[in-house]
Order: sequence, then C-alpha cells, then structure tokens
Amino acid sequence: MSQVEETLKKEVTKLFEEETIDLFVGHEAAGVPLKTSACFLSSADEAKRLVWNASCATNLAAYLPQLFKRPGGAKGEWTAPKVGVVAKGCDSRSIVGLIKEKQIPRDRLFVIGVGCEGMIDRHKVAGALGTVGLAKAKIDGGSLQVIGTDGTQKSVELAEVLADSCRECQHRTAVLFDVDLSETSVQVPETSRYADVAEFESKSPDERWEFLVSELSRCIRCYACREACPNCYCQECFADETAPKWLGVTTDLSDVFAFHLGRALHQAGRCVDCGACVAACPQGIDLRLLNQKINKDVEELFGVQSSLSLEEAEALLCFRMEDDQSFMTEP
Amino acid sequence: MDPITNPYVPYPVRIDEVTIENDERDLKTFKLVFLDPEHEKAFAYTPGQFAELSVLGKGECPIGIASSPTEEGYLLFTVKKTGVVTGELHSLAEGKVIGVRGPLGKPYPIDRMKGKNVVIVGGGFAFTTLRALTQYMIADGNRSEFGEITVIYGARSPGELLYKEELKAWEARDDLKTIITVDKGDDAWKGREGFVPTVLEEVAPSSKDALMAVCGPPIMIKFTLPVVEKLGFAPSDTILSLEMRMKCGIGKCGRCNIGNKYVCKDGPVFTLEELNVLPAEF
Amino acid sequence: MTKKKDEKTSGNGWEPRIVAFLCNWCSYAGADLAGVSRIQYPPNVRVIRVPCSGRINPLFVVKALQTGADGVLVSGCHPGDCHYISGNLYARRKFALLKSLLEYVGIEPERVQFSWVSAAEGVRFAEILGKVIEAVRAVGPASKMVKELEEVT
Amino acid sequence: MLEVTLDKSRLQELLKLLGTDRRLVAPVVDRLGTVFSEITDPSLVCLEAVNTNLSPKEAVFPQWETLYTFEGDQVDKAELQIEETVLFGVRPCDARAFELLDRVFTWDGVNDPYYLKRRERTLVVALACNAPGEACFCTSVGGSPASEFGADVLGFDLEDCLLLRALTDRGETLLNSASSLTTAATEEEKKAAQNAAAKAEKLLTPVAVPEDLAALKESFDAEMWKELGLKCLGCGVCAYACPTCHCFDITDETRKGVGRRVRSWDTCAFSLFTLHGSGHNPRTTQDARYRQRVLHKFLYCRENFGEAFCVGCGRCVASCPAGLDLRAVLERLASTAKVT
Repeated sequence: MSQVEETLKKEVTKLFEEETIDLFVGHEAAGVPLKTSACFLSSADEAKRLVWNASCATNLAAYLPQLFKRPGGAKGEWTAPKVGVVAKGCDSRSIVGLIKEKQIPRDRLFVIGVGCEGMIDRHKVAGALGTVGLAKAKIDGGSLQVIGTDGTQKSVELAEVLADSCRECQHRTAVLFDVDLSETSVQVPETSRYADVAEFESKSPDERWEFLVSELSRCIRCYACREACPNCYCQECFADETAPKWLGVTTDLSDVFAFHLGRALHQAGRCVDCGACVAACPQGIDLRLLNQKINKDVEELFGVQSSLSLEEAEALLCFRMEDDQSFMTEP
Repeated sequence: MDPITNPYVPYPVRIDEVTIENDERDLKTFKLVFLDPEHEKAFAYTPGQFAELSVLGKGECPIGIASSPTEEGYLLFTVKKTGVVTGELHSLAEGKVIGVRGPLGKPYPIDRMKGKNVVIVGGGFAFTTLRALTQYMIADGNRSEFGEITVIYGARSPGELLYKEELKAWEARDDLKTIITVDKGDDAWKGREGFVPTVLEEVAPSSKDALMAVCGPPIMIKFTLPVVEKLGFAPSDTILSLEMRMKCGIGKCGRCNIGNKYVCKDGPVFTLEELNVLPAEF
Repeated sequence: MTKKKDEKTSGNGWEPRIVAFLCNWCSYAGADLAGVSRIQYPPNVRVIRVPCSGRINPLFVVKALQTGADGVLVSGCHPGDCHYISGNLYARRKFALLKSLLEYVGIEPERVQFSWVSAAEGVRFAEILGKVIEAVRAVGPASKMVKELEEVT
Repeated sequence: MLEVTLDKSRLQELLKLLGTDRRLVAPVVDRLGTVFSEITDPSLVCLEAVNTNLSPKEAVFPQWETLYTFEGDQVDKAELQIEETVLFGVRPCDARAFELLDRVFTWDGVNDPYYLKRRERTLVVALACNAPGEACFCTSVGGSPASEFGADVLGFDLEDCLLLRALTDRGETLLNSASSLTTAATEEEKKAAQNAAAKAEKLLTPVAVPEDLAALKESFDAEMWKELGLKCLGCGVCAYACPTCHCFDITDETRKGVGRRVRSWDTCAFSLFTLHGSGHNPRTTQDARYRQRVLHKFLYCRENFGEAFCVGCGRCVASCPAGLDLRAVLERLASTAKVT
C-alpha cells in the first residue's frame, strides 16, 4: 500500500497547489501501533503527514459535516471551505449518504478514492496477544508480525485479524470520486456479505437472545459507536432526549437493548457496514450483528444496498405498492 | 435514607402557596413549608444560596432561594418554566409535597456588606436572590447594620416584574431607595422607562464605601458592567451570581466546573475579580 | 431484566396486556365500530390513537415492550386507503424491518404484530385483536426487554 | 510493615480465602485482553493482566447506581447496602486513582456516602508491574510501577512466589488472616521485589508533563485545541476508561409513581453535558470540551488537590477511537509552556 500512499501525497500536494481544496481530511499515524487518526491538512507541505495502510479503519465521512457548518462566531458572509478527502469504498458510500441527506455539499467536496483490501481490527489483535499490550506491529505480506509489551513475538495471518465488515466487504473501491487511486488488483472476496448474519439467524431465538445479552451487557453507554458513525449526526440523539425520555442512561440491560435497537433501526437503509461502530467500541461489542441484519433485510425485501449512488432513493424514503406484507396479521 | 446525613436526599416540603408572577404565566413563586421541624433547622441559609428543587420521578433543578432567613417558617422559590422539572413544578397545586436539597453554594458576602452602602441591580427573573438579600437587609433589627441601600430593578414590561406588591411597599419606605424601570411601559405604566444599565448610569450611586450586587440576563450584565466600572466600583466590590447547569450541587459531579471553580460550591456568588480570572466558559 | 416468569404466571390471574397503536382514520374507527356494534373483544388492550400508521416510530414499540406490554399491535389503513395517500406504505417498510429485527434478537414474534383494518371492519378488528391476544397468551408474560425497577420498602 | 511470601501454588487457596464472605473481583482473560470480573472460579484469575480494558473504578464508582428509590413523594427509608469486596490484582496506577478519587468525594468536608461506603468496604490488593502496558506513563505523573498509594496490600510477582506487603491496618489484618498460607518474606525476596520494580520503571518511556501551571493556564487560548477538537469524536471512551474521571449525571426513572433516582457516569466530552435549560451552552464546540477534559485533569485538579488527575495508565490512548494521544498532547503543552 505504500505505493498508494506516495501517490496520495502527490495528489494532495497538487490539489493544494492548484487551489482545488482549502482543507484535506486524511489519516495520519497515531501514538500506538495499528492505529491512525484523522488529520486535517491546510497546506501542501503537510501532505507528508498522510499515511495509507491497513490501520486506516476510521470512516472519515464522520468528520465531514462539521467542516461545512458555519462556525459559531463567524460574522458576515461565510463560504464553506473546499474539502478534499480520501475515501475507501465504505467511506465513499457514507459520503454519498451524507450528500443525499444534505449534510455535506457535493460541490465543495473533492473525493480521492482508494482501493482497500481490508482494515485490521485492533480488538482482534488485542485478543491474539492476550494479557499483554501491543508494543509493535508490522505487516509483512499476508501476515502481521506483532511484538507484545513483554517482548513476546507473534505472527498472525492478516486475514485472521481483519475487521468482520472488511472480510465480507464487496465494495472495495470508491463509489463516488473525483480521482480514483485504486489499483486493479483490489480483489472482492467470494463470501456473502451476509454470511455472519445468516449464521446467527440459524441459531434458536433463545440462543440469539442469550448471545446478544452477553454482548450488550458489555456496553458502558459511552456512545463511541454513535459518535464514530457518519450517519449519527443528529443534533440531539433519541438516547439523550428528555422530553420524551425514551430510555434511561444507565447500563440497565433493557435500556442498553433499547439504545442499540433504536440506533440500528435509525440506520435502516443507511448503514454501509463500514465497521466504524465496532472499531470504536472500547468493549468490542459485535454491533454489526444488528446493523448488518437490517442491511440484509433491506436488500432482500427492497432490493437495494445503502448509498451506492446519488440517484437511488434510500430504502425507507420510498416504497412500492407491491412491497412484501406477508408478515402482517390476518384474521 | 436520611436527608440530614445524605446530601443527595431532599427534605420533603409542602407547597403552601403558588403565586403567578408575570403576564406570560411562566414564572411562579412557590412558598414551601418543611414537613419536619428538624429539617427546617438543618436548612440554615443565607441570601444568595440556592437549593435543588426535587420532583421525584422527574428530577431536580437548581433554583436560587428567593426568601430571606428572616422570613421564618417557609422558603420561597421563583421558578421559570423551561424544562421537564420546572414544567412539572408549574403543574403542581398547593398541598403537594416536593423535595428541597440544600442550602447549596456560597451566599452574598453579608459580613462585608455590613456598615457599607449597598447597591442592588437586578433584571428580569434573575431578581430572586437579590430579593432575598434586600429583604434580609431591611428586616427588623438588620436595617441599621447597613448603610444606604439602593435597589434598581428592571424588566422587559410591567407585567414581567417580579414581586409587584412587595416592590410597591419598598418604594414607600424611606430607608430604602427603590428604582423600578421597564424596557417599555404600557398605558397603565406611570413609572420609569429605560434599560437597567442606562438607569443605573442616571441614578449614579456612589461607589464610596459601597458594594454592588448585580444579577440579570447575560445581555444586561454585558452592558451593566462597563457602567459599574465607570461608577468606580472595584471588581472586588462588584458581586455577581452565575447560572450554570448542575446536578449534584455539592462539588462532585463536575458539570458546573469552570477553571478551578465549581459554581455549585464556590459560587454561585462570585466577585467580578474572581470571575475575571476564570476562563470565559459561563 | 429477565422477569421471573412464575411471579406473573403463577395462579391463573395473568392476563396479557396489549398496547394497540391505531391510526386515526381507519383502524381507530374500526375499533370504535366494533365497540358501537357490540362486537365482543377482550378487554386486555390499551389503545393509543395516532394520526397515521406512518407516525409510528419504531421506538414506540420498543418503549412499550420496555414498560411491560406483553404484546403490541400496530394497525393502519389498507394500502391505497391512507388518508395521507402513502403514509402506511412508507410505514410498511419500517414495520417489516422492525418485526424482523425483534424476532432476530430473540423476542417472540407473537409479541409485536401489524395489521390493516379499515373504518368499516369492526369485525376484522375484533378478530385480529382476539388472535393477537391468544398468541400472546400462548407465549406467556413478556420477560425479555422489560425494564424492572427495584421494590420500594 | 508486614511482608509475607506466598508460593504461587497456593494462590488459589489465598483467593478462596479472600473471597470468603466477600465479593472477589480480579482480572480475567477476555477476548480483548483482560477485564475485572467478579470471581467465582479462582483459577480464572489472571496475574499477568497489566492494563485491564476498563479501570477497576467501577468497584467504588459504578457505571450507575441507585441513590434511592421512591414511591409517590416518599423517599425509601432503607439504608444503603454495599457488599464487602476485595479487589485483587489492581495495578498501582489504578490503586493510586482511588486515592485521588477519595479527595473529590470528601472535598471541602462534603462526604459522598455512596462512594465512601463502597471505598470503606473494598479492600485493595495491588500488584506491582514487572513490565509496562501499551501506553503506560505512570512515572511521568507521579506514580511508579510499585506505587503504594490507594492500596491495602501491595504484591510483587517474583516468578514462583508473590511477595505481599501490608500497607494499611486492614491490609495487615487481611494478610494475618492468611498466615497459614504464607511465610515471612526473606531479605532476598524483599530485594528481588525492589529490583523487579526498578527494572519495570526503566522500561517506561517518560512523557513531558507541563509543570508550569501559569503557562498551562495560558494554553487555554492555544491553537492546538482547535485541531484536537476536530479530531475528537465527542464520545465518552476516554472518560469511562479513565480510573480518575468521576463526572456523573443524576436522572430519575419511574413507572406508575414508583421509581428510582440514579447516578451514572457522564463526561465533559458530551455536547449536551453543559447545555442549560435555556438553550445556552458554555462549551459549544468540541475543542472547548476536549480542552476541558485535559485542563481539568492537569490544571484545575492540580490547583484544587495539588495533583493531576491522571495516573498514566494510558487507557485513553489505547482506546480512543479517534486515535487521540494524551501523551502527545501533554508533550505539546509542555513545549508550548516552555516557549511562553
């Protein structure tokens, strides 16, 4: 991926020099291995900060809406900046969704598409290391070499530590871009994108319930899932509303279920399975089980996947007379 | 759970009287009576302090105490209807039992005011604890402890003035200079018109041997402070009361933290000198 | 949050509590018609009138389950009959996803049901409601999703 | 100072004994690493856990707790019931955090009965670190891999045995109650413990923490907050994982006139944290909120309590979904502070 990183830096430098953009949103290295951070560049000479590797899991689309909001103290005329952004397949789909929902303006946005072969799930790496922390990591072909904080060395298959979303991802290049840096070699896996959900569906109702109870009882209500999600841009989330008060703010399981069911339902027809919520969760809860289930239903029932194009209406913003209603109760 | 030993448990109080204060009917004064005399004794307060009014099932809201401890047997709180708890309070009739948790926070520096002239400048419904302070100073036996007392109080319109009957009584007193103003009067209004800062400048109370207590909406404060400075009141002699989102009221929950101060326990009363060194996060 | 089942099932006193969200123009009128026509239907239902089935926020249903409803019935106008032209057709998509998701997480499918009932269908309303109540009765008191508060001493 | 040695082969017996008539909470292996968990099977206790996924503050300041229940306008008369607990295998940084939390919950003589009762009923058996975790920097904020603050007993992992040092009377009573399992520590073992701690200390990478409080105050208007505010997602991970963050919310939950008043974790990073009923918000932007968290810890707490509210566990660094690194922020603050 270092080749792409080089090209990316050059492209961004050019965009600044040609004054196509005022600001660029990309990934830069963070303080711990296998983690990156969003960065906000405002000049060509900062392009060297950019990185592109298998730890660029952040969905940068989540950062975009704030950039187009008029700042609180701004006086007089205010023009939104021209913003460049690097986008994986999932990021680009979120961008499409945000444009359609009028949270970001297409004409102030310059999207650099990149091909993606999947991002590393740090939770899985932590799990593989066990009781020790991660001191160093290096990607070496198809494997990941890790060194623990106690000096232990381990080699794990890269495929083993890829995020679940990435394992099943079938949109590995940007669906919307102004420049596309993806290589022709980007392979789409042959698995179904709903294999994990299908497996879960095959369990008995009580098994499913018990599993979700064990997952969701890990929730600490930090809302990292919500804040990392590009779709969660509500000024006031239903979970924070006090009139009406939908749910309590504690880790009472009923409230935790209500929160996560409510959030998943708000994502219906909008979730692009980027895995940002799973990656952000400090407790490693498999939130994808809920979101991807809805994605599966949406595709099966309404024949669409979320935010693949600017033209197609989102699933819950349209209907067909002949939509399925076999689930309805008849006398 | 004992309210005397557990600071999170409110004292039960009965609503004895509800007075609608303004034309918009979103300001009500609640007269509250303790159910247990032990609780009343434990609730020893000084003007400027506040309490958490508690409606079980809805929550709590911090409200300045509008009564003065010299008014024995009850507490007064003037509450604006803004959210869930205050909305519920406004729906409650006389006889209902609610909770009061406090007294909380630091009061007005009464000891420093003794022997001095005191200027009180209030605007709108923020007049509540200033009413408590005034009432305290003019109470029988206390009046002689203070020098000249000047009260300047304004509201948007005559109908929005708090404690209307009481203001009339104050105006009639000769040991208290009371100046009432409204931004804009109506046909029946015979009194003064004009914004509080302008009136303050006209009245021009002397800053010599005097302390000033100011409380009002942010916009009033903004235009009043330059006048206060012009009149020669030192920041250490200018006293304000802050409003801030609060939960615990006892310096734990962190919500009202500004700089190294917690408004609930270090305030809500601050001198301008103290506020000047705090970050502008209020 | 899993309620001890025996508490509520013990004795034969338990009756399912159903919350019915009915649209103002069709299903509510249908329920009303059932009433004025003296068609018997069980008293286990608490009706909440909404302007349109399109007004149903899935959170209404979740909240009902949290606060102790054993079953929820949502009913609106038949497709094509919506007072607001298409409110029920948008709603139908939401309902399909909600029903599927709740079943997927392990909540008994009997607990949350959807139907179309017109203003003229008093009999149909009574029949559907009866069916819902019997289905909920068969699965017993709700336990999953119910929020429990402590006893007060 | 009582110092005893426990052969590791007898660890299970010790844990069983500690857990008699008490709740035993200790680290166990989890799919993400290690977590504190209530122990029913002592064989699951993991001595190797360096930084558990979340801090053990939950033992004294749980994610949520009922302050009291009520019916109508009557508050429940019941007294607070708190179980006796022993926290085993707490790392010295986390134990030190208890000592810092004590100051908040007794500040100005106003005691928090819930925290204090939990604290009083919780015995802390700490375990000195032999190697640092992923983002550890305890020595830069006044701690050390063998810090004695906040714990009743401090243990040292010496391969085949544990050296256990009583730090409080309660700790001594605890060790005395287990005297059948232990032997008096030898000079050699004491020395080994000291060496292990010294070795661990050398493995830590120091972080420059701004010392000049006046300069730190100046940093309020620094440009860096804007950039950090853009990156910060505004979630509560850092605060909830932090052993010293203690901000909370109080809310009522009710049904049919019966209910409870609960307190639950909250954080200054949330956009609604300071929102007034009137709609006014003193901290409207994320940069103001991120700055509040950092300055509260490193400036305001130092002014109020004489110590920064950070024990250098690094959890906020390791778990931040935005990749924000408090260590880097401190370094930047320290260097700006020097310039000004």
